[in-house]
Parts: sequence; structure tokens; C-alpha cells
Amino acid sequence: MAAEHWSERLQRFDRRWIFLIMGLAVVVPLFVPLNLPTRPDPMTKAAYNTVEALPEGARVFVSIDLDPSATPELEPFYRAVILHLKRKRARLVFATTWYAAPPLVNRYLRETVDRAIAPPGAEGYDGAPDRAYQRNVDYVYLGFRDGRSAIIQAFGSDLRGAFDGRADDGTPLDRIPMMQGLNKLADFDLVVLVSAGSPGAKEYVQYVGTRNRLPMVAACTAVSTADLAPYVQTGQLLGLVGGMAGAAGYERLVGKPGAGTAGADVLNIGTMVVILAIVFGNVVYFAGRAHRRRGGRS
Amino acid sequence: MKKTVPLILGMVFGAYALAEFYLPHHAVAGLSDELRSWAAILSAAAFILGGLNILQVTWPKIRRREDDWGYKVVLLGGAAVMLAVGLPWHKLGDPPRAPTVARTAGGAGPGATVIVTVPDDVTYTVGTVVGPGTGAPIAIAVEPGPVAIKLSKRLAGYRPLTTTVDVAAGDTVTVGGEPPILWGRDGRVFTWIYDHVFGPANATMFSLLAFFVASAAFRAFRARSIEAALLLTAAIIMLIGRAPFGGAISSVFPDLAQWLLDVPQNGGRRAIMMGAAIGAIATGLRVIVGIERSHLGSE
Amino acid sequence: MTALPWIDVVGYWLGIFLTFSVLSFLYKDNPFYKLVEHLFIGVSVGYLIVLQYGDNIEPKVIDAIFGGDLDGVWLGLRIVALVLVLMMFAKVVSRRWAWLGRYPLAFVVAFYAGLQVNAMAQAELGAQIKFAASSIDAPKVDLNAAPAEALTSLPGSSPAVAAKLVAERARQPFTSVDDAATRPSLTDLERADLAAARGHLIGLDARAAVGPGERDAFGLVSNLLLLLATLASLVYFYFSVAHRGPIGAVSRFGVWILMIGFGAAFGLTVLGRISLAIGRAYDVLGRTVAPEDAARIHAPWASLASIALIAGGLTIWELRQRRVQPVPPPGADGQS
Amino acid sequence: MSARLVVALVVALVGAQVGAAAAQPGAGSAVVVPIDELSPLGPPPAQPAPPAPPAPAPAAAPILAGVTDVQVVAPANDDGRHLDVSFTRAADVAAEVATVIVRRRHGTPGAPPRYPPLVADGAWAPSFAGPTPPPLAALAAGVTIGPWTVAAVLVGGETSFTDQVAPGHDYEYVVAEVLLDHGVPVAASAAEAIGPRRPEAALVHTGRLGYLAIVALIASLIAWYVRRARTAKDLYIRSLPGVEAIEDAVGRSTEMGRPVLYVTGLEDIQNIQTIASLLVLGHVAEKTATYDTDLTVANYYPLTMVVAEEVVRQGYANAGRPDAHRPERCLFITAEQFAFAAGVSGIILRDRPATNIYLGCFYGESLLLAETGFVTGAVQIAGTAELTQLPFFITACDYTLIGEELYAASAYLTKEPTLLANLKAADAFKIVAMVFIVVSVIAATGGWFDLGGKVFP
Repeated sequence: MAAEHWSERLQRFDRRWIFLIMGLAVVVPLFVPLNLPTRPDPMTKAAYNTVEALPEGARVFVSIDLDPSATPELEPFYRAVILHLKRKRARLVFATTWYAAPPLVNRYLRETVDRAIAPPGAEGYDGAPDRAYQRNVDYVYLGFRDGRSAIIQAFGSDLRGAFDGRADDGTPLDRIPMMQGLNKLADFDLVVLVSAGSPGAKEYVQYVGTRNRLPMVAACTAVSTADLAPYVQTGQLLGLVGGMAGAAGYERLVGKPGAGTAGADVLNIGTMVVILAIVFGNVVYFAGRAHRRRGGRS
Repeated sequence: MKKTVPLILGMVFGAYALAEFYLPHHAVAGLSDELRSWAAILSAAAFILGGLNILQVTWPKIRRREDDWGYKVVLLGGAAVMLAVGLPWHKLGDPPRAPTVARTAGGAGPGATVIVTVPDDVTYTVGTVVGPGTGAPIAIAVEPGPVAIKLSKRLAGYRPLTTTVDVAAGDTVTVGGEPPILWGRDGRVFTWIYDHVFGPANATMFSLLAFFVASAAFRAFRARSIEAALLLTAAIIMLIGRAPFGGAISSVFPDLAQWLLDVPQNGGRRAIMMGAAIGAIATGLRVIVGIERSHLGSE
Repeated sequence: MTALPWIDVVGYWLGIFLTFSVLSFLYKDNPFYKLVEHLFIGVSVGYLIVLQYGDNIEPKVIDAIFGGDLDGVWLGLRIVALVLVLMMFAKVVSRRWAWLGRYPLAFVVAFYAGLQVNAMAQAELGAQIKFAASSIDAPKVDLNAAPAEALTSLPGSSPAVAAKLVAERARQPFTSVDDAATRPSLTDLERADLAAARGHLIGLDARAAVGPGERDAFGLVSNLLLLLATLASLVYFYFSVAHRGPIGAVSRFGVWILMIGFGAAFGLTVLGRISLAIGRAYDVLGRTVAPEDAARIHAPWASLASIALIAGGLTIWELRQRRVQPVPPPGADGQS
Repeated sequence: MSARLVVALVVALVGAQVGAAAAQPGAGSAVVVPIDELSPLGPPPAQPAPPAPPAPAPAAAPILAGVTDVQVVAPANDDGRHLDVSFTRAADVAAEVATVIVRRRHGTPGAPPRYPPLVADGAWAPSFAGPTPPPLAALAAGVTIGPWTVAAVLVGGETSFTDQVAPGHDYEYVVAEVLLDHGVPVAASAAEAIGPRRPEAALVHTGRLGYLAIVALIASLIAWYVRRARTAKDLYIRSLPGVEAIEDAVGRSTEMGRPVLYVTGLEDIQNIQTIASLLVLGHVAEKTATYDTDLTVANYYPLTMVVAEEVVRQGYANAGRPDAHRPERCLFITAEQFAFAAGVSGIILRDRPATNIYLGCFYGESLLLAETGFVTGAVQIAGTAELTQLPFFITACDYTLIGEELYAASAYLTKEPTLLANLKAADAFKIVAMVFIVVSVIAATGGWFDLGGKVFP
């Protein structure tokens, strides 16, 4: 048997090498940042403008539908948009439809709402400062309800009923002044969806958004961007922040760089690795084909 | 009885579900909600069957000491622990809900004072004043009248102690206590396992995809045909356009990527969505009228 | 702020160890991965049952029926649900009664099928047909006449910018897009945004004009292509005729469109997937916890320790495998 | 309580001055009652009310121009629980003037006054102002004043409001303008009263008839083709490689003596993709039963597992081997996405099925499963309508059923005419849709009329 052609050896190339390279591509830039500039894409800008256009003290419904696996992509946006909303003194109502979310949401609320994200004089931030919000006064956490699309429909028709008239901590909603007049999603000035998948932004658009013409902006994982982009085109979503890159853009617009901006660097290297993998794969393929054409055994 | 009744049931409920969307009346809406909760209840109750199924599959392996039986023990153990700490047994006992409040009336002056003594991992809220405990007494001046007091732990899983004290001018109120540990799904142990086992495992399984997309791209994106060539060209354009460096090099790449999303991608997806919707509607109707009935058995 | 209790510090170490155990799956299926896999499944099952109990069984059954939250007709209906549940469990009691289980299944399948038919008709089919059926004309936005919303939708614009443009054109009509994009009342940042959004293909210049009746040629072409792409792809899903001749040609075009779409979607996804790995890296480096906690956790050291532990374990395991089974059968190495 | 009473009275007196000379003592003494009613609403004031609110320029409390042309109608396509209140506000009405809408059930016993006390003699009645801090807490939606309930306080200058009411009763409405000074009501206009009106539930949701048309059309097409299928000999259907692959793959597994793995997707029965997948499972089970090959079904939800078990049992029965059915091979793994992915990967790596079939709704884990399956060299057939996951199945699986093909698969596998008729019907509808699209695009582009918008509002 003749010595096999290099392309044939590469055909059986162990993909674990690719894993290794990708691993390095992810870790190394975290220690040696490139700080490439980020450019908010139009849909992210639209989302920012929608929030920016809110009146002072607007009432905003925030649905946090994610699990730990999606936090790297969505948490940067969440932190940026909450800062954005808080410095517009928006009154916030939180809820989630993911069973895996409540512990996360509680942590988020403790870290970003109960205390100020950018108190006056926060370094690396020259925008308007925000303040610590008081639960059941400036914001309400309704908690978690299961039922996928069905429960989202319920939010649209009777939000209080869907949560049995109580906030997550058991306070009757009737006793919370800021909840007065908030009975269904249509009563809010804006609906913000931090949405890692299903149920999430898509269900909100399908089951309540379209019917009630709700003003909604969404943040989704980079995967779902393609899925939700048409809804932005058709105005069913007023803005869409796609994945970490989108979040980096939003962070830039809000003026407080965070994990999204830092991660953007890694995205660069990682993307290049994938592109090189594709190119390499084709080189191997064409070399092998040319070799076979020349009558080489295979 | 065994076959016809389910068939009729299906037709009736299916027909209702078809109709309710076009009938705005609130009575209809109410009934639909009720039926939805039926489905939710069934789905939830099925988890008991699911649990039984898991036992049915794993227990024999453990008994017969088959390969990997030890892992099955871990599996059952994990589930058992979560159930033990998660299900609301804790409702049996009832730890305190309010802090201890001692009140000494009288004294001079228009204002009143609240003295908080809590350990350093407890955060106190007195009226609008919030702060960490130190273990030593902390005096806080308050306006006379009802004052909301709350003691909470910094970590999740403890029940905050709350109360409202009606203080009169000159009063001194001494507040103490430590939030009790909570059990159940908001409890200390449950959240601990969630944060340190569930969370990392979940996120890391997901992150494996970062490596798999690379290997899948290496293997599958080869220009064997026009279709494959289009596939990989579009992928590369999108990669460059969406990655931050694409925008840094030239705004052409993001724009091109966006155009790719808005026009060809969008056209294709619209067709898929329409086709899928048509297929789904046809399938749904088929199931309702009972042309498809493999879930209804026959003997 | 008080120090993190040691039990939580240990928790973070455990999380880091589990993270690397899962990653060891990239090398091959191995005991560490198996351990996490089974632990994870077990914990998730327990978690799910707890949540299902708390969110459905307790409020919808126990409180509703036995707690007296419901009465009259509604109570009766809810009891029917309970009966359905019991029927579903019949087969656990005896195979002879298993057929009873079909009643609840018949209900739930048909009911959801019915709901889905309308949901699909509305949100998927109706909506998509509606979008596809809209005008392919692409008129430019007349900066001197368009309402504020239209101006807001322009690339690089914002509600604030739109308001300023309206004010500016009232003062003096725009003579050109450049004129509009450089009016004094715009802030430097706004001007920069508009400047960055310029462009004759899909940028500001393509979308905006200073007079009525102008058209965006490229937009027109794109819309036409979008329409054709949709129709051609629909033809691909046509089952009743052989895809030969002209039909074949059209459906081939449809396939190309689909492939471009899939490629694009794949490209989009890659970023997302990489961000997940970043997230894990952040965690094992202790960058996602408060600084004072990070100081106690020493995540990087915990990571190194975990890696060492797993690497050592794998080596021993490999050696024992070799001894047990010198030549692994082809394809039997569980590498993935 | 007594403290609050004192506060209330003080507020009342001050309010009485504020409320212009007109506010008769009756209003003043009426204080206590509403305060009582108010007390359960909203949290008790953080600090006790200061002795006197900052009384802003009392005497000059202007008599405001009231609203005109008040209309109360049941909204279109309503569920019978809403009433639309609309009115016209006076021109040049100041920004700090809010519109208050109050409602009472018609014929409520013990409600003699035609107008609620808040606008006694056209001046702001202090009896209603309530404890000063928080300013508007007393004057907010849901507050009751005797028989009256505040439906809304419109501060944004809105001129219409959709009120949610209990069905089946008549309601009277009163609309008045209220001047707010730093959030404190200081004067009210004369009020416009209207009613009684009764909410009406629409019989049919006219806005949705377009969708009804779609469903009805598809249904009738199916009916027609099914009837035609009985008579017509052969209904031509082009081949679907993915579906044929399913049959071949089962045979291949038999030769290799390895099991078939069937994953029913990550959604519960409520998702129609899952239903479609389970229908296909029936046929696969029938085949594996005939070939006597092991079939492992991995389920994400227990309810899906229960149905899958029933479906598989039926498949084995159809194959004439009900005895061979082993329920414990219909597995419930877990309903947590990545734990499920881990579990199924484990099955793939350790049971080494020769065929992996993923049909139904899939999300991020799709590539995990497909790549793991690739390593074991299994034939992989996937099918989903989840657009985001199709690319991965296309790249990593041998065959992929795209969107509608998933729903068509079960019809393909049983060559039953009635099922094939379904595909014919679907195709016929596609023609209709395409024609509709083309026609309305031309019409819309020509600017004649917007068909799409008309049919699907």
C-alpha cells in the first residue's frame, strides 16, 4: 500500500485539535484583550431609541425568560437596559415564565434593582446615575408562572389573575400603589423581553403582542436573532438586541461598558477560528479531490 | 367504550378549541382557561409517571449491579435530595416571621429612635434607612408614626423578618433577631444546589456547542455542490458581518450580513413558516376529526 | 458587606469542578462526565417535580378542590380534571384498565391540536402571508414632509433626531440629505450616527430624500427578490408534482434560497455559542461574582486544581482501560 | 385609627378652605367615611401626615372647564367585560389638569346623589382628597367613594379610556376635570354624567374572520380530496428522501443488530410538532416491530412519554406483535434541556444505536445530539419546523425533514389515500396562497388597495 496522500491523512484529522484551538481562542483573549471597537447594529439602536423615548416614570413590564446557560448572552443586555430604565425613573414590573429562572431573577433583582448599578461617580461611566429601587414601591416582582404560551396569553388578558393577585413576596397587588391601573400587558408603556428561547419573545409576539399591538423590545440569543428579525421589520418588535455582540452595542449606547463589551473581543478570535476551520476543511477537500482526479488511490 | 368514546372526546374538545378563538364572549374565555388548567394539571401529574418510569429503568440496573449502576445511584440520589429539600414539608413547622421588638415609651424630644442589633450578615431596613448589621447596637432616628422594619440576609434562602411598629414621639424601640433559614424551593439548600450544581452543569453542557459548531463547520461546510457552496459562503459572510471585527474593518460587512438576513434568509424562512403552518393546520384537523388516531389505540 | 460563608465557597469550587468534568466530554466519554451527567439529570428531575407541584398541583388541585378556592360549576369542572388524572394512572394499577388512560390523552391531544390550528393560522400563516403580500414599492422618506415616526425609522436616526429634523425643516426646508444630516441643532454624537449611517445602497441616502416621489432602487430590487425567494421556496414544498422541467428549475432556486438562509442562520449562531464558552470562562475565572466574594473563592486556583484532578483521573482510567482491553474496536472510543 | 381620624379631619378642614367657599360643611363631615374606605387601599403613609398640607394659594382655585360629549360604548369584538369611555376636553386645558372617571353600578341601593361627592357644586370636595401624602394615592383607579369607584385618573391628556367592568350589569359614569397642584387635587370642574350603559360581548370576533377563512378553506380542501381519494386510483406524491431513509434505516439497524433511537423533541403535547412526531413514531414502531428491532424512545416531557407509549403499543399491535412491546423502552429522561441533551448523548454513546431519529421541536441541543451521533457513525434523520435549528441538522445529519416535510412524513409512511389527500389539500392551499400573494402585491404596489391588510387586520 502506497504512503497515503497528505490530504487523506487530513481527512481523518482528529477534530479534538479544533476543540483545543477553540478553547485557547476563548481563554487567551480574556487575558490579552484587543479592545476592538463595537458598532451597534440598527436593530439594537432601534431598541435603545425605544427605551430612550419613554416618558419619565413610564411603566415597564420586564419578562426575564432565561436559564443559567443563556446568561452570558443576555445578562449584559439585562444590566444595561435596567440601568437605562432606572435612570429614566421607569417603574418596573418583573415576571418570568421559565421554571429555571426564579433563583437567577432574585439574584439579578438584588444586584441591579435593589441597589444602584451606576451610583454617582461610578468609574468609566459619565451618564446619569441611577438609584436603588424599593420593592413594591418603585418595582414589583410578580414571580414565576408555568404554562408556556398559555400563561403568556393570560398575561395579555389578566396579569393580576395570572399571579393570583399577589406579588412574589405575597403582597396583594391591590396594596401596591404603582400597580394601580396595571391589569394587563396593554396597560404598560413598554414590554421588555429578555428571552433565551421558548417561551419568550416569539410567544409574546404571537399570543399577545400582535393582538394587543404592544410596544415591545426584545433581547435574544444570537441564534434567535434570525428568528425574530422579521418581527422587527414588521414592527411587531420595536427593537431587537441579538446576543453578546448586540449587548456590547447596547452597552456602548447606554455608556457603561460591561461583560458584553469585554466578550466582544473573544467573539472576534473565536469567529476567526471557525472561519479558518471552514477554509481548512475546503483545502483538505479540494486537495483530496485533485489527488483522486490524478488517479491517486483512496 | 374503549375506542369510540376517546374519539368522540377528541372531536368535541378539538372542535371547541377550534371555535373558542373566534368567540370573544368572556364565558368562553373562562372555560378555555379552565381547560388549559386541566391540560396543565395532566402535564404536571404525568411527572409522577415520569418519576416511576425512571425508577423502573434504573432500579433493576442497581439491583443487578449492572455496569454504571453507581451512576444510577447518583441519579436517584440527586432527585431524592431535591425532592426532600424542595417539597413544602417545611410548612409543617413555622419559624418566626417578625423580629423581636422591645419598646420603651416616654423620653423627651419630638423624634423617636430605633436601636437595631443584628449580626453582620443581616441587612436591616428601618423606614427608609437601609444598612448592614455589625453585631453591635445601631441607633436610627425616625419620625414618630408607623415605621416599617425589615431584617433580611444577604444570601437567598432565608425568610426576611418584617414588622411595622407604631412609634410615638420620644419612644425608643429595640429591634433584634436573625432571619430563619427557609426550606422549599426558595430555601437555602434548594438554591445552593441550583446555583452550584444545576447552573454550572447546565451552562457548561450548552457551552460545548462553542466547540461543536467549529467541528461541524470544519466537516460539513465543503463546497461539494452549488447548494453547499451557497451554504458556506452565506455562513462566512454572516460570521464576518456579525463579529465585531467585521464592523471594525468596514461597515459593508454588517450591512451585507443584515441584507442577507433581511432578504434571502427572510424569504426562505417565510416559505418554511407558511409551509409548516399549513402542514400543522392540516395535521391538527386530521387529529381532531380522528383520521390520525394512533394515540387512541384500537383493540 | 459580610464574608461569604464557607459552605458557599465550597459550592463555587464544586461548580468549577463540575464545569471541567463536563468539558472533559470533549476528550471522550469518561467517568467524570458520566458522574455529572447522572447528577445533573437527577437534580433536574427533582427540581422539575418540585416546581410542577408548587405551580400546578398545589394551586390548581389541592387548594382549588380541597382548599375551597373554587365552588359551584368551576369546582365540578376541576374535579373532572382530577378524574382524568386518575384515568391516566389507571395503567399503573392494572394493565386491564390501561385503556382508560386514552380518555385524558384524547382530550389533551385534540384540545392542543385545536388551539395550535388557530395559533398557526394567525401568527404564522396569516401574518406571513400578510407580510409577503405587502407592496414591494420602496419610496424614499421625504425629509421635508414625512412625519416624525418615519424620520425616526431612518438609519442612524432616533426620536430625538426626528424631532430636531422636524423643527429644522420648519425653520428652513432641507436642500439635500447632507444639509439635513449636518444641521446645527444636532449634537455631535447624533451627527456622527447619521454620518455613519450614510450610504446609497441601504444607508440613509437610499432611504431618505428631500423631495417627494423618489424611489430606493436597491430597496425595490431587494423587495422583488424577497417576494420571488418566498414563492420559489414555497414551490420547493410542493409535493404533488415531480420537480422536473421549469418547476424543477424554480424549486432548485428555492433550495438555493433556503441554503443561503441556513448558512446565514448558522453564521449567526456561532457567535452565540462562543459567548456561552466565554460565560463559562468568566465563571471559572471568578469574574462573575462580587469582588469581595472572588477574594474568598480563589476561582483560578480552584480551576487549576480541578484540571489537575480530572487530568490525573483520566490518565489512571485510560491506563486501566488499556489493560482491560488492549485494542479498542473501531469507532468504539467514545470521543465526541 | 384615632390618629388617622384626626389627620383626616385636619386635612378636611384645610381642604375645605382650599376647596373654595362653595364646599359645604356636609362635605367636610362626610370625611370620616371615605377615609375609612380608603384605609385598606395602598400602604399606610410612611410618616404620619403633617398637620397641614402645603395649602397652595387657596382662594384662587379656578372653576375648570369640564369635559363635553361624553360617550360610553361597548368596544368592538369585546368579551363583555369592557366599556369604552370617550370625551372631548376643553381646548387649552392646562397640563396639570387630570381627567377623573368614576363609575357606579346602575341602581345601586343607597346612592341618591346624582353626582359623586368629589365634584359637589363644581368645586373640589375635600372629603375626597384623603390624607395628603401620598398625593394621588387617594385619587387613583380602584378607590371607592360610597357607591362610586374611580375607574381612572388620566394625567396624560388622554380623551378615552377602556374600563374593565363585571359583565351583565348597567353602569353609570361621571367624568370630571381635576386641577392638581403638585399632585394635590385642589379643584374640579363640573362633572358630566352618562349612563346607564351595559357592556356587550360580541358574538363573533370579526377581526379574526380572515384566519377562520384559512382554516375553513384548508378543512374543505381536505374533505374534498379525501372524497376524491376514495375514487381516484393513484395520487401522485413526489418522493421525500428523508422519509424513505427512515424505512431503510430501520432495516439497517436490524442488520447491524443495534437499536433505533427515536427522540420526540423538546416540547410538550401542546406543540403540534410533537404531535406530528408521535404520529410518525407510530409507523416507526410498526416497522421495528416487524423487523424485531429494539426501539428506544427518549422523551422530554412525561406526558409525551405517556402518549408515546400508547402510540408504540399501537404500532406493535398493528404489526401483530403486541407481546413484543416493552413499555420501559419509552423513556422519560428529564424536562431540563441540557440534562436531557446529556442523557440522550449518554444513550447514543453507550447503547450505540445504528439509527438516530430526531423528529419534533428542537432547540440549542440539536447540534449536541447530532454531533455525538455522528461520532458513533449512526445514520441520523432529523425533522423539525424550528427554523433556528434546521441549519445544524442540515449540516450534521444525513437527512433532514424541513418544516412541512415533518408534518407530511406520517402521511408518506402510511400510503393511505386519506392521508395522501391531506398533502394534496395542503398543496392546493399553497397555490391559493401564492395567487393571493401575487395579486395583492400587484394591487398594493399599484397603490389600488391593500388586500393583505384587509383580510388579516
